[in-house]
Amino acid sequence: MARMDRWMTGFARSLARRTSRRSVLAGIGTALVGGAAVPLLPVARGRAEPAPGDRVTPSGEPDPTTPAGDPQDCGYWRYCAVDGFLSSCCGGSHNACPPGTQMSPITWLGTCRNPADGKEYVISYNDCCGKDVCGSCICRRHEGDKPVYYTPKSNDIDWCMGTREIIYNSTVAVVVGVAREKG
Amino acid sequence: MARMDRWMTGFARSLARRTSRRSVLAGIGTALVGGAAVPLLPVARGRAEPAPGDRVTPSGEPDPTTPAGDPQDCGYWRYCAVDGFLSSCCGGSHNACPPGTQMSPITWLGTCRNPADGKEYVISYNDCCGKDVCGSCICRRHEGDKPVYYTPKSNDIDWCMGTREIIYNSTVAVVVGVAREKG
Amino acid sequence: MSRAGLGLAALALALAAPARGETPEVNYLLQCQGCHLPDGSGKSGAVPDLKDLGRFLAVPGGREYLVRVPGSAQSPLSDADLAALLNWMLRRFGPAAIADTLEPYTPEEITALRRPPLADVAATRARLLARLRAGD
Amino acid sequence: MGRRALAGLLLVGLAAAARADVPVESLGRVETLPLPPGPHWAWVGDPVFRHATLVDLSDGRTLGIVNAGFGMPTVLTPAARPEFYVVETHYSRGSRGERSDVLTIYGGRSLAAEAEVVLPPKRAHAANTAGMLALSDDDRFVAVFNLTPATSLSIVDVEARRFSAEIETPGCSLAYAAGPRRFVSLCMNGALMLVEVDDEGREARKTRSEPFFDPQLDPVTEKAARWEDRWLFASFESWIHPVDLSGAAPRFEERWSLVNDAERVDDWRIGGMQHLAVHEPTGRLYALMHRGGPDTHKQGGTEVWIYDLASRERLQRIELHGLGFSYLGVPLRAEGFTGWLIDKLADWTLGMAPDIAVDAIAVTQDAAPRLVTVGAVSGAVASYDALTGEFLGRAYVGNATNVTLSTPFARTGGWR
Amino acid sequence: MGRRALAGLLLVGLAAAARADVPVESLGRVETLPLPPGPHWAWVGDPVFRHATLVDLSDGRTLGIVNAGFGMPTVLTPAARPEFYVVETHYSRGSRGERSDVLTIYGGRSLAAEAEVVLPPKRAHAANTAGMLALSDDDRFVAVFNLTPATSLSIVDVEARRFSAEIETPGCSLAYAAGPRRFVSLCMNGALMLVEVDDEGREARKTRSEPFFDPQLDPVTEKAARWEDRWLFASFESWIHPVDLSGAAPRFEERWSLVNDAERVDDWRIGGMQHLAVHEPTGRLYALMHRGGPDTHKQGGTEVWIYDLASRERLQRIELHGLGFSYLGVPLRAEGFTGWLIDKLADWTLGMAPDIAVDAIAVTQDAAPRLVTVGAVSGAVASYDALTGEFLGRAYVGNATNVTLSTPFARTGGWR
Repeated sequence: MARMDRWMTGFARSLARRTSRRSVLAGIGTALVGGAAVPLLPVARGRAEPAPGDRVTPSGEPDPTTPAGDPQDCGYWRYCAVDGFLSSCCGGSHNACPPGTQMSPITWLGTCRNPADGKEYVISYNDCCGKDVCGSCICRRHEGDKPVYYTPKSNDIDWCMGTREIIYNSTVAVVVGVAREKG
Repeated sequence: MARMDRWMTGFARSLARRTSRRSVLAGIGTALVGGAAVPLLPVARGRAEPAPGDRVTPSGEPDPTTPAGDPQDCGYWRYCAVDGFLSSCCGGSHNACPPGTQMSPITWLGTCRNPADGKEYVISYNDCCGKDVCGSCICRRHEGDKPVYYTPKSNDIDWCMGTREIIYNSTVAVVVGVAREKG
Repeated sequence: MSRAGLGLAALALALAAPARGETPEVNYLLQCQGCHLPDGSGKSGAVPDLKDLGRFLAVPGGREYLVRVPGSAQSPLSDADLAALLNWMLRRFGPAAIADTLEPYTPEEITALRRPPLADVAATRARLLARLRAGD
Repeated sequence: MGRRALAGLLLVGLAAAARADVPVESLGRVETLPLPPGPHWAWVGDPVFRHATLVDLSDGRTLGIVNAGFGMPTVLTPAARPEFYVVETHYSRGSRGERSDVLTIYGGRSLAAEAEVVLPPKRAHAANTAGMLALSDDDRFVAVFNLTPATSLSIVDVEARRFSAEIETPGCSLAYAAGPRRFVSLCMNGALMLVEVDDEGREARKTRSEPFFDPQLDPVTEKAARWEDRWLFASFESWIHPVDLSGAAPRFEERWSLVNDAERVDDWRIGGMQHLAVHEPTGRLYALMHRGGPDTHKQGGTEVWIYDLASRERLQRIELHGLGFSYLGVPLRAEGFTGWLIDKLADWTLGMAPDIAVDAIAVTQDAAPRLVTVGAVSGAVASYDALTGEFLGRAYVGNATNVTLSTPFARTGGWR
Repeated sequence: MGRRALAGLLLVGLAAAARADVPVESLGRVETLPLPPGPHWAWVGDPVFRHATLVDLSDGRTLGIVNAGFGMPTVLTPAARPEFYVVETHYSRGSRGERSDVLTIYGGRSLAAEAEVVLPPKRAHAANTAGMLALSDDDRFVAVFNLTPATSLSIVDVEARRFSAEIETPGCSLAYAAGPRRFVSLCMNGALMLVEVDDEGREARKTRSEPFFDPQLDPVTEKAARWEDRWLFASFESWIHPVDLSGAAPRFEERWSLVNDAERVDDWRIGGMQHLAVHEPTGRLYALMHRGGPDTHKQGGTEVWIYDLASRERLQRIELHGLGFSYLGVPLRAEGFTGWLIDKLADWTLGMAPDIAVDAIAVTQDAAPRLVTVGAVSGAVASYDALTGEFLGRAYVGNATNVTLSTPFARTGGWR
C-alpha cells in the first residue's frame, strides 16, 4: 500500500531499515524552535552507508528505499550538515521549498559524499522562509559545521536574511557541483 | 524544607494528598494555547471536599495544606469554573495578577461553595492580560460553564477584551460577595 | 409524553422559573458586573455607563427600553427578580434625585415588556437619546 | 563496518564507475499545490505554532502551512475560487502594541498571502472554534464574530476583497452560514438571529426567532454541523436539535437523542472541541462521545457514533485509537521498537485519561470519505474509513498541538 | 462520599457557624517583584512560547515572564538600575509584513515594558544564544550583533534609552563585554576585534588581534564564560582558551584541556547550547560534558565537570539528573505515582538519548550558589548546590522548551 507510505513512519517503514546505521532511539526527534532548530530528542545524524545490493537511481543517487536515497529521511546523503526541518516533509521536496515560502538566495555551502558513486558533491543548504516553522522531520547533522563567527560554514544561522522575512520554515539541499575533496 | 515546597510537585506534595478526590492521572495537565486553554492532559477538576480535621484559616477559607485551600492547586475551592492558567503559579496570587500584566476589568462571575463554611460565594474570574500564556498550573473546571453565546457564563472566552491587548496570560478568582444559591 | 413534549415542558418550566431568591446586589454581581463593572461605568463604545440609566425614564419608550435590552430581557432572572434588580440599579447608579421620583418596575410590567428582546439596540438607543437631547 | 557492508560499498563503487555525476540542480524552486485539489485534504490548526497545516489524508503527506496569528487558526475555503481565507489578529510588538485584525487571502495553488482585508480590531477570541467565522453559501461574504463584549459581525466581501460593514447582533453571538446572503447567530435566550446582507454586504434584514432550547436547563453547544439546509446543534445532554433554514424563518424540528436510556444512565455524553460532523452524500452524522457526568461537555471523546440522519438510527460505534504522542510536532518513538509501545500507551491513556482523548472530528465529502480525528495532546492526526469505521493510520503533521480541523471542500468536493 | 468525609463536613459546618464570611476582596491587583532581588533568580528562555520566565531557584517559584518576539529570548540585567533588557524582532503580520527590531526596557519591579528603542532591522538570528548581545561593564551600552550577512554591531544607549550607532565589524561576529566602553568580537580567522565606543556610543577605536586559535583545526565555540577580566572559550576538542582583556590589547593565555588523555580516548567532550559557567567568588569553572565523536559539539551534556580556575584542576564530576518531561509546560506525571516513574525514565533517557540531555547551564554568584540546568526537551529546570554538586530538585516553569538561560546578577549579586 504505497499511499500509506508515510503513515506511522515510526513503525512500518522504520522496521524495514532497523538494521541500518541508527541508534535504537534514532527515530525520536528534536525540535523547532522560534525559527531555529535546537536539540530536543535524538535524531538521525549518522552517515548513511549503502547496504549490499543497493540500487542506484538514473540520476546517480542511492536507492530511494534506503535512507541514503530517501529525501524524507534525515539519513539522506545530501543532508550531511542540515540543522533544521526537511522541506521534503513540509510540502516541498529535497530541492524545492514548500508552497508559499521563499527560498533564501543567501546561504552556506558544504560537501557531502554520495554513497552511490563515492564522490563528494557541493551542496547548497537554502532555507525556506516567510512562513513559521514546519515542525516535521527535524534533522540535525553537523558534518563540517562551524560556530556562528565562521559564517560561511555555520548551520546555526537563520539564513533567511536573503528574503523579505527572516522567519524560518524549513531547509533544502541542492546539488550545485562536484567537489574533489571534503570541504 | 519549606522552600522546596513547589519542587517536584508531582511527587512530594502530591503524595501527601493522594487520598483526595482526584483520579490517578489527575496531576497530568492540559495546555495553553494561543491564549486560550484547551484540553491536553487530564487535570484536576473535581470539587474539593474537606477531610476530617481540616482546619479553617482566619479568613474563613479551608486549610492551605489541602487542595481546597491551596491557591496553587486546581482543586482550590474558588477555582470551580476556571479554564486557564492559575495566576498564583505565574508570579501572581489567587487574587492578584503576575507582574507586568493587566487585570481585565471585564469578565464573568459565578459562584463556588467554600467547603470551610458551606456557603456559596460570588467569584469574579478575571484574566491577566498583555503577556503571553504563563503555561503553569493549567486548571480546567467547568461548574456552571455555558457556551460562548451565553457570554456572561462562558469560561471559553478570552476575557482580555477589557485591557489594551487581548493576549491572555493567566486567571485570578476574586471573592466579591456571598450568594444564597449556586448561580 | 413524547420527546418533544418533554422538551417543551422543560422549556415552559424554565421560563416560569420561580424567583431565585438572591438579593439585587448579588444578582447584579452574577448577571451584570462582568461587563458593566463594579461601579457601573462599563466600557466606552461597547458597554453603556449605568449612570445614564435614569435619563431614559424621562423619554417615551425609555422605560420599556431598559427592560427590552438583551442584557435585561435575556437574563435568566425571574420577572420579579429582574424588576427588583432594575429598581436597585436605578437607585444605585442613577442620579441621587431618582430615588424620590422613581416609580418602581413591577413583575407584571416586566412580564409584559421583556419578550421579545430588541433586535436593533443601537438604533433604538440613538432615537431615545435624540429625543432626550431635543427635550433638554 | 561489517564485512557485508564493505562488500556493498564495493558493488556500488563498481556500478558507479560507468555513471555520470548527479546532475546539478537549479536554485530557487518553490512548490505549488496541485489542481484539482485532493478529495482528502484537511486543515489542521495549531494555536501554539500559530499556523494551520494542510495534510492529505490519502497518504499522510503535509502539503503546506498558512500562518494565523494569535488565536485559534481556522481556514475557510470557497468552492468558487481557488483560495483560502484566514482571519488573523496581530500586535505590532508580538504581544503588545497596536492591534491589527485582518482577513488574509491565500492563493489556492501558491499558498502565498495574495491580499489582506483590514477588519475592525474587535474579533472575538475564545477556546471555541465553531461559529467564530462563516462563509456565505454563495462564497461572496465572510462574517467574523466580534465581541467587545458588545456583539456584532464584521462582513467582508471576499470577492471584491474589501471590508463591507459591521452589523450589530445584540444579545446574539457567533455566525453560521444560512443561505447565499444569510448568516445565523445564537442568542442568549435560546433563540436564533437571522442576518441577511445585501449585495454590498450591508445589513438588509435582521429577525429574531422564538427560543428553541433552554440555555439554563440544557444548552446546545456552539459546535454545530451543517446538513444540507439544516444546522444540527447538540446539547450538553446529547440531544440533537435540527434547525431547517431553507425558508425565510427557521423551522425547528423535533429534537432526538444521541443516547438511549441505558447509555444515558451509563453517562455516555457528547463532548470535545468539535464534536459533530456530517457526510452529506450519505446523510450520516458523526458524534464524538465519552463517558462523563455533568459539566464534561468539553471533555474529549473515546468513541465516534455514526447515525443515519434520515432514520435517526445509530449505524455504528467506532472505538477510537490514540493519536500517538509527539513533542512539539516530533513523534515520540524509537524506530521499530517504541513505535509499537507508544501506540499501545497512547491507546491505553486515551481510554484512561479523559483529556488525552480526541478533541475534534471532521469528515471529507467524497464517495470514499475519511473520518479524521485530532487532539490537543498530539501533533498527529488519525484517519478512519468513514463508511466502515476501519482505522487507516496516523500522520504526524509537524504541529505541537492540533485543535482546529476542517475539510476544505466540505460541501463541494473541490474548486468549481 | 464516605462516612469519614461526611463527618468532616459536619465538623467544618459546626466550626463555621460562629465565623464571619470570607471577606470581599478588591479587583485589579497586580503583583510586583520584590526589592532587593533574590540571589537565586534565573531567566529561562522559551523560543516556542517566545518568552523568558523568571524563576527563583530557592523555591522553584515562577516570578513572571517577559515576551521576546521571534528568535532566542535572552534577557540582560544591568547592575546599576532595576531594569531588564530584551531585544525583540517582530513582523507587523506575525510572520510577514514589516519588520521591527527593538530593545525593550522592562521595569525591574513592574516587569512592564517601560520603553523601547528601535534598532536597524538587521539583528542576527541563530540557534546560538551566547554572544548575540552584550551589556557594557558600565551598564551604559548594549551591543546587538547584526548579520545581513554583512556583520556589524548596533549600539544602544540604555541609560538615555536611545539608539547610538551602528559599527561595522567586517569579518568578525558576535559581541562580548570587555570593559566599561568596550566589546570584543570573534573573527573568522581566529582573531579578536576590540570595539571601543565613546560617550555617545559611537565608534572610538577598533583593533584586530592576532589569531589565537585555528578555526579549521579546532575552532572555539561562541559559548564563552566570563571570569573577572577574562573570557574563557572552549574549543570543539575541549581546550579552554583564556583571553585576558584587562589591558589595551588582549593577552592570550596558555590553553588547557578539560579532559585528560584517557577521557579524550573515551570521547568525553564539551557540548550543548551554553556549556560553560563560572562562579566568580570561588573561581570555579563549570563545563557541560558528554561522550561523543567529532561534530557532536552541539550535543547536550550528561555531566557537569567542575574546575578550580587558579589551579586548572578538576574538583568534581556531577552526574546530571534528567530534567523531567513536560508537554507544553505541563509536567507529565500522575500524582504520587508516575512522578517517580517519569523521573526514573527521564534519568534513564538522559543517559541513553544524547539530545534529551541538558543543553545549557548557569551558576548564581552568591555565597551559596546554585547550578541550574535546562534542556530543550523539558519545560523544567533542575537545580544543584554548585559547591557540593548535590541535586536539589526540579521546577516546572510553564515553558514548552527551555533553551536560553541567564542568572541576572551574574557578576554583582543584585541591583546596586
